[in-house]
Amino acid sequence: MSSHAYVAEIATDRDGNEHVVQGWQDDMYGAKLGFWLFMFTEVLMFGAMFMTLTYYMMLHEADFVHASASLNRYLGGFNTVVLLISALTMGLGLLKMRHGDIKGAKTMIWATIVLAFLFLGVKGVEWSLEYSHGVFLGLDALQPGNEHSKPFGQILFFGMYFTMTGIHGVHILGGIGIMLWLLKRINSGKVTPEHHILHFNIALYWDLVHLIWVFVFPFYYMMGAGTEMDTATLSSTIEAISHLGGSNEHH
Amino acid sequence: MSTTNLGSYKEAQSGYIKILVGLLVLTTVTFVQPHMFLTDMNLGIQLFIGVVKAYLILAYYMHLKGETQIIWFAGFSLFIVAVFFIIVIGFDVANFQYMDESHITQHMDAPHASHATH
Amino acid sequence: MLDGFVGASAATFAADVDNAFWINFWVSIVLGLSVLIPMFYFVWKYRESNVKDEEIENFTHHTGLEITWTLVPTVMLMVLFWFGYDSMRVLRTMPAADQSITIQVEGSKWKWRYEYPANANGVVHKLGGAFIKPKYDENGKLIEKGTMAKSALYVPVNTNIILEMTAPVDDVIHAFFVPAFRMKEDVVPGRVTKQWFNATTVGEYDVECAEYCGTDHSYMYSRIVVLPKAEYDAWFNSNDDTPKGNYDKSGSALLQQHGCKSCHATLSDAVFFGPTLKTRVLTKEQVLDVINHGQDTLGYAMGAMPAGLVTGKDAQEIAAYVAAGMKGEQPASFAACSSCHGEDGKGQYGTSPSLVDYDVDLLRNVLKHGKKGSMGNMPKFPYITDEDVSAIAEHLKSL
Amino acid sequence: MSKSYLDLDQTHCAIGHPKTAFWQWMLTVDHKRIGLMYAAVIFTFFFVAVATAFAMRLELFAPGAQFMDGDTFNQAFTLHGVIMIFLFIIPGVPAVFGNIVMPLMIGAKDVSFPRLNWFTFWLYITGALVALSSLWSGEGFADTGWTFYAPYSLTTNTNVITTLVAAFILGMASILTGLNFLVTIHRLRAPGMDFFKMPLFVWGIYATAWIQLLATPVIGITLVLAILEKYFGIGIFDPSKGGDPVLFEHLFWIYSHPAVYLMILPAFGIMSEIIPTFSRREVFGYRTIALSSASIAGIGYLVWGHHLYTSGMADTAKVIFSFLTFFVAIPTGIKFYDWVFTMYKGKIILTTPMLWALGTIITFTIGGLTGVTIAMVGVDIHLQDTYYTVAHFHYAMLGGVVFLLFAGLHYWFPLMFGRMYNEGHAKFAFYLNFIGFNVLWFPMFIAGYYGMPRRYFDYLPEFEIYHQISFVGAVIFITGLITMFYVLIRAIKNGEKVGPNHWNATTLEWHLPTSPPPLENHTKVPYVDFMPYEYHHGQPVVKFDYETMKRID
Ligand code: HEA
Ligand code: HEA
Ligand code: HEC
Ligand code: CUA
Ligand SMILES: [Cu+2]
Repeated sequence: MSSHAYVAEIATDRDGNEHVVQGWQDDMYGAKLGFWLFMFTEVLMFGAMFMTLTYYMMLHEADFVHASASLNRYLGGFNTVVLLISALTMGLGLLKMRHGDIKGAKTMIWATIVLAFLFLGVKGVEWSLEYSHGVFLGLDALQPGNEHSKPFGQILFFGMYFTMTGIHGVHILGGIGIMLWLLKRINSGKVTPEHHILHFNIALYWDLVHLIWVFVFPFYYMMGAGTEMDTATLSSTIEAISHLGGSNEHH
Repeated sequence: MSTTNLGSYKEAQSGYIKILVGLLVLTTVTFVQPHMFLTDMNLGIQLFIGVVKAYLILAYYMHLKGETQIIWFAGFSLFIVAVFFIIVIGFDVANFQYMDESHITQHMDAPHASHATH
Repeated sequence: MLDGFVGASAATFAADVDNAFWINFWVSIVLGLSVLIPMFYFVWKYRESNVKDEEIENFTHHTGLEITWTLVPTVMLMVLFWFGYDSMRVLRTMPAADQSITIQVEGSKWKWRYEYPANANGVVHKLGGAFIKPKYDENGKLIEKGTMAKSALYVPVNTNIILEMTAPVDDVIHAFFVPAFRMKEDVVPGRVTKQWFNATTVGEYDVECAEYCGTDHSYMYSRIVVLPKAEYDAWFNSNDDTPKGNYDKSGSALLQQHGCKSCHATLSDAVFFGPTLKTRVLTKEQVLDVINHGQDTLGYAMGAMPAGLVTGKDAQEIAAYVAAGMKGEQPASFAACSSCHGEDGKGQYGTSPSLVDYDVDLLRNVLKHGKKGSMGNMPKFPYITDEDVSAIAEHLKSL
Repeated sequence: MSKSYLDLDQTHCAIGHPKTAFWQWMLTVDHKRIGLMYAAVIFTFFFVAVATAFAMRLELFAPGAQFMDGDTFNQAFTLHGVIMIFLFIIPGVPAVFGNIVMPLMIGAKDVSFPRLNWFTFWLYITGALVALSSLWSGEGFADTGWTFYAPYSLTTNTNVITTLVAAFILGMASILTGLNFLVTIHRLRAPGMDFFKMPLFVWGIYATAWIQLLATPVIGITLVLAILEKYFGIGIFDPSKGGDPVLFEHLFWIYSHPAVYLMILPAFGIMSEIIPTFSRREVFGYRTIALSSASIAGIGYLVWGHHLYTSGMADTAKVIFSFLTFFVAIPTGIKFYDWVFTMYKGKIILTTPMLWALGTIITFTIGGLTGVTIAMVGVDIHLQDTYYTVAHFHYAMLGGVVFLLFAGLHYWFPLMFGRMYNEGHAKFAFYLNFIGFNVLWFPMFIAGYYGMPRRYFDYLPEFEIYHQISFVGAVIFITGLITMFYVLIRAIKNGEKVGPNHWNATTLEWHLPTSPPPLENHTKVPYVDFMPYEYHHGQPVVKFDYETMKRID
């Protein structure tokens, strides 16, 4: 089904006027529309999670602020910037593709992939910091009824935090996967400046992943900023990271 | 889509970079705000900044400007999400019954105290 | 219980609900017929043999008709909404607490418990328990009807009763449904929910669990017994457990009442939801787990059992021995255990547990705190008194 | 002889060009073939679920345990519910007829993403296999009921995770189907066919597709949250960690209520095709039928709380939900009146599909109006989780959706296979089904009002009589179903051969060059400058030359 061979059909009405028939082949706008519709489903998925979060925030506001204040805002902020830049590289890659600069496009995609890995790396550091603070899935702090148990609001906050950043992380991983696939398609000549809908949609996907982060970030990291409980400072962040490699002691 | 006017590469590139700068500035504001101004409506402001950023990304990075049909669809989807929020949060949680007696709404500051027992 | 369609008067608001239902019924009949009568009429009138092709007319719009069948049903529906709302308003508006009796209700897998406010003597009546299932012979013929025995919710007639309901947080959702009173509300772990009633007729009414809750959902019945005021007051201010003769306090009856038997076999080695209580049967894995990791959850005076007393082959041997009910040759390595659990492994004076039988300490602890284990969760029964625990333990020993 | 899509080599494949018929079916991207495969699989599952239902009916024949214990019964109704909902009725009409006839109706050669369609079908099969696999592993199939309420689903030992994963995969398949249809309807309509020239079935599919797209993700993520919670012990819905079980109920019904309209809207679409065809005249109120589909879908998003009247949700919210719920009944009512008035001054031809359609008007009226009963808060507090509700939804789903699915099966049968079944036998099967169905479910309204709770494996002796009548109904119904499928299956091979427009219908799927249709549908794409149901004196107005697809009337 080589789509290049496709020639649109013509339908003739009773007055003899001719109308081009849109076939499913070569329907760039259709492909784009389809992808947007797919992205709505992502928005609804995250929407439902944000709703869960808001629901519990209404019930445990103080705990949420408290828990948020203890997250590592500077790492989160750094990751925001990483994502912002990767959105730019992705966009420039698409621009280059559209203007026929395939080599440049590929470079940009690679740059995006590298940034994506950087994001995941920082996320990993963050999670291990939390682990070393005794706050992680399955650890006592997030289970009820023991001496390390956090209050309900915090258990819920951290539960949702690991869930949502985890699912977001899975999206980043998925993004890396489809970008590698895209590179393969470019190399084999299936994606070309004339025919780059795949590239276009993957760029959209990447922006969506970013878009979700734009809301994840304030909800988790910034809610507790500037309050009395706020303990996150740049210097303590640096200190914590430097400890990470050295020891695994809790607390 | 292949029919859209591409314009010059340079121009488009500088457009992208301008948006990036805008987004970076907004991110900075995010960090400064909690310590500087309107601190008592922190989350609201943060989310507002989020919305502005989202607008920039949608409109420019995701080329939504001028896509009337998709904008309508997107608006519809967001409306649905908003409805869920309004109903669940505004109608149900906001009127939570027997809140004080319920276990799940307890604010347990107690666990810190129970530290001592062990 | 089958307090039928008309004239229900078991509770003050039951008539409102029925009334709303009947209004709905007649409105539905009208609306339904407004569709079905024309349908049947047209099917008959315009049947194939009755219509020539030229007589067919394309009748596609009629503004008047369309407005009618939009507006008239809308109005009718709003009437229905109002009656639905109104009957709900009565049902859900709690009477003032000082003019009512507030009873705590706890629903848990598969029993209902009621706790009354303290009476003049400071006695707090605690009633309720599990439904005793009906018995059938091999042919499915009923031998014995299911019953609540003497445990029920006793209330005075013509009095507002508020039920403050919840379920233990590690339990699941149930619903307290009294068909004769037309009332129901879920009993949600972690939340408190309330409903109220005012029974107008002396009698007995069934309570059913109406939210699916697992194996014995269909046996999670209880009973509301509405008593004349004087009779109720006399009982309430006494120290008796129930107005109708007191509970049987034998171990076997207690096991029945607290619903132990819906999870545990007591006469056979069968494993239902939990292990059999006939003798203490520990699985090899359980024993090994305790040997390897120690244990300190059973509340014995000695405190924790240390981990890793024996290892490797010895541990395997001991585990096999204990799991087999300590019959046969005792392995030499059991010496490591005897110092605490006794030569025969039957424990020592309440300082350490028996590995073959149940004793009071083990029971007390398990009942107070529940038990999370390899099989599932044993719920806690914090309200069972020490006396009752001893009775149960005695009973288990005698099995 | 001309070739039809059923013949060897008459298909495009997702991968390569296989030679054997078997692989040509497995890899096919042709919408008609995919639809047929869905039909085969879906009806297989239907029979599994039906067999479980029958087992439950047998068990309920008398109080006490007959031949299964409580836990098995609990797994049985879960299996029944999960298969009926996720494997049968949600994919049902869209996946079968949405695939087979929707592209034909809008004059398209295929759906917008044929390969995605193929992938979706296999995703559906994967989900189904995952669901069934849990029957034979570990503690067996989930015993939670199809609603998976937390915290029960979080604590039970049965294979809930497998079932949740399966439901998630099936949800993905549903989303992708909806997405494919939305783009198809937006992009591939024949020139000239604007939205208000689309056949009403396409409108039904369109509204449904939006629900598939914008409600399914919510249940998807809810299931994922439950899986994560069960697997990692995260606190989300578990009250011992501060979670709120009522939130789970909200999230579940946010999807599952719109889902019931997702089931019924395409089925209503089938009704809107059959009634004008066999009244031999234009449909009454085309626009109101089309728009009421859209408004049912829209209002359907606002009313999920009517499943939570006794859940412990705030009383204020209960009242608001009750108020909103009544408004779905209005557009539904408009549709019903439109259908009935479509018969006015027509010529009613009582073919088998028409009988099924008319039968459905009766049964769904009962199903819908009893839905209105339980939409009244105060009354539903009494009726929620009783057999009244069970009877309501069987009247709506079985007496509404499934009956219309059967109607569609009879209606499009000659199109799909180019052959006709024996109408006399098929009508006999209809009467058996119709009578059996009503005997089976009507007594349950009464039992429910008297307080027979649902999901009870044993019951008080007072209810015995209702369950026994119901059993008799079930037996009649079985006989009807078996007869119906026997008649149809026999006709696939031996039925009398018929031409492309056996019913003298007007919509585009009947204007095909051959019967059954060829590989790429219409010879040429027609220009559509007419309404879908134009009849004049009982004859279709629009006629085509099937070679050039030019109008010749
Ligand atoms: C195909 C599926 C389907 C459909 C179409 C409907 C349609 C409706 N349903 Fe139903 N429902 C279910 C499937 C469906 N339902 C299921 C599966 C459950 C239970 C799930 C579970 O708990 O497991 C359920 C449960 C359910 C409940 C919760 C009961 C409880 O658990 O306590 C309620 C309450 O309001 C309800 C209401 C309605 C209403 C008002 C409609 C309306 O849309 C009906 C509209 C139709 C009509 C009104 C009839 C036709 C119109 C006329 C004849 C014209 C004249 C009439 C008027 C204008 C009023 N349904
Ligand atoms: C599309 C949806 C659909 C359909 C078509 C049906 C069809 C049927 N259902 Fe279904 N049902 C549900 C969806 C559906 N159901 C759902 C969602 C639930 C809720 C589950 C839950 O609580 O979680 C439910 C619950 C439910 C219950 C309540 C269980 C309970 O609460 O305790 C019962 C009880 O009788 C029942 C029975 C039936 C019967 C007899 C049929 C019949 O109408 C089916 C017709 C078939 C027959 C009567 C038998 C035919 C048999 C054969 C052709 C083969 C026989 C062969 C052998 C036995 C060897 N169903
Ligand atoms: C909801 C079901 C349920 C009920 C009701 C129940 N149990 Fe249990 N019980 C269990 C389960 C499950 C276990 C096993 C826990 C484990 O895996 O270790 C258990 C374990 C026990 C044990 C410990 C067994 C051992 O060898 O360690 C005792 C003793 C016990 N139950 C007694 C009782 C008594 C007495 C009652 C009634 C007052 C009762 N149970 C009611 C489910 C139940
Ligand atoms: Cu308790 Cu059902
Ligand atoms: Cu609903």
